[in-house]
Amino acid sequence: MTVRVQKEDFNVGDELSRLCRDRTDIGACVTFTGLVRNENANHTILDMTLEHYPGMTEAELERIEAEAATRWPLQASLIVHRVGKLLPGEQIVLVIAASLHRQAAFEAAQFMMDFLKSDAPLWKKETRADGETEWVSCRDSDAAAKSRWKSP
Amino acid sequence: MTVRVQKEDFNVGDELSRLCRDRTDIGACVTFTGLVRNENANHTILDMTLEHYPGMTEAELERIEAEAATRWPLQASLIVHRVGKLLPGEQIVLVIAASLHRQAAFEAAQFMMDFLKSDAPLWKKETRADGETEWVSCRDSDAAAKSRWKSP
Amino acid sequence: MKETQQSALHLLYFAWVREKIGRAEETVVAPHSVATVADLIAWLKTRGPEYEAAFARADVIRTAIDHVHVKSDAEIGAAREVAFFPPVTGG
Amino acid sequence: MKETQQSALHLLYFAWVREKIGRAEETVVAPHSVATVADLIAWLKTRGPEYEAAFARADVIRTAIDHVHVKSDAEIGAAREVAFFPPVTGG
Repeated sequence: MTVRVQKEDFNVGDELSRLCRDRTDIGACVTFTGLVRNENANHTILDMTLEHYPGMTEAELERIEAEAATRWPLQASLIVHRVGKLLPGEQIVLVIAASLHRQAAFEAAQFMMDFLKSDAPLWKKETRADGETEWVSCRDSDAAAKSRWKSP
Repeated sequence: MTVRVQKEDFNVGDELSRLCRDRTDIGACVTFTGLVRNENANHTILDMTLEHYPGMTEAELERIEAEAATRWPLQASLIVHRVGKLLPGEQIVLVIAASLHRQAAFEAAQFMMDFLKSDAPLWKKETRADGETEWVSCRDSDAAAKSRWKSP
Repeated sequence: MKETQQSALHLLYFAWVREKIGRAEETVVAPHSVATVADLIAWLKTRGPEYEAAFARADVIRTAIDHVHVKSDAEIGAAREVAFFPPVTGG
Repeated sequence: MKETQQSALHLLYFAWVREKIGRAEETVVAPHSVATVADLIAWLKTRGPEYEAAFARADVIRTAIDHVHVKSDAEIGAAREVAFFPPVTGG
């Protein structure tokens, strides 16, 4: 049960080893990594800057992780989100969920990502190939993704 | 698009880097790792031996991976399954799915695991704490997990 | 608008709300008549064209009181920090 | 049971099917009357108590012809390799 907001890159293998390696009580471990693509909504992206709300972002991520742990029996979990300027190909976010069985691990990881996308105070501003900078619009599909998780 | 059946352990971070690192066309990467637990159906497990059908196991994994690629736009995918004797805490299986968006990556990874569990010719025999060896029974929930993926 | 106690409030702005207002934070003393988030926004819009621009589409603005998401009818009460920002787009 | 051409068939057994029969593989020449997987299982069961034990619950046995899963009514036809095994439990 850890959350981190950081400028530095993360290493998925290292984080996964730290959480799951040699543990004999974990049957299934799911990782989700989000990456900066060089294209968004038909625009070529040169870079992306992530802004956050220090204090609240961490609090929201902790709330989301804790909520996941009440819904699924999680042996371990992690949320890492980067902030600052990122280039295409760079890693943005990492979510890990470990449980006894695969269904719980998959669902918990998806739940954390869906809620992070809707609730964690983070904003993306992209620099396009024409030099324009633009705040990324939220996607309707993210609200829909969150709404499928009914209260338990 | 790769499948491997091997005795050797794998490193999730290395595999993930090889597939996704510095690629600017991938937005979401999901990994699933299955581990040997020290307990199954209320028995303490000392070790587990994975038997497979050389040739057919690889063919089935390739078929499953190809089927996933017809259902979701996958930028990269991987299935690795270990065989031979494994101890609690050791890694058994790795599935990776990379796509533009998270929903596709999550669904493709789950799809590959559900079909692997139902169709790939692999069998587990466990050694229990009392010295008994027992072939693991298939779980009804695995058939149910597969059946939720209707034909496209 | 109900009467409430007048006290200093720390305001934070993020993303394009911050850019439109031209500052990241400020401390204000709102009039007694400001009881809810909606009241606070209405009052802020009287403070200049930059606030009017930032809150022109008040329905899309999200608000947090002391790090907790709230709706526009939430009471400000004894809040110390109120933040305004667009819909989030992380992940 | 339809008449089919008689030819050598490579049989493979896995997991507890292998253990009950006591061997991992063998080559057999089935009689002309053996046309389908079900026919082949019925004929194998006549070959000794170890086969009877392995195929006692024929409904749980899975079959693959030349690396492809098939049902018990599948024709053996020109198959080169037929494998029998329990429900799979990998992953």
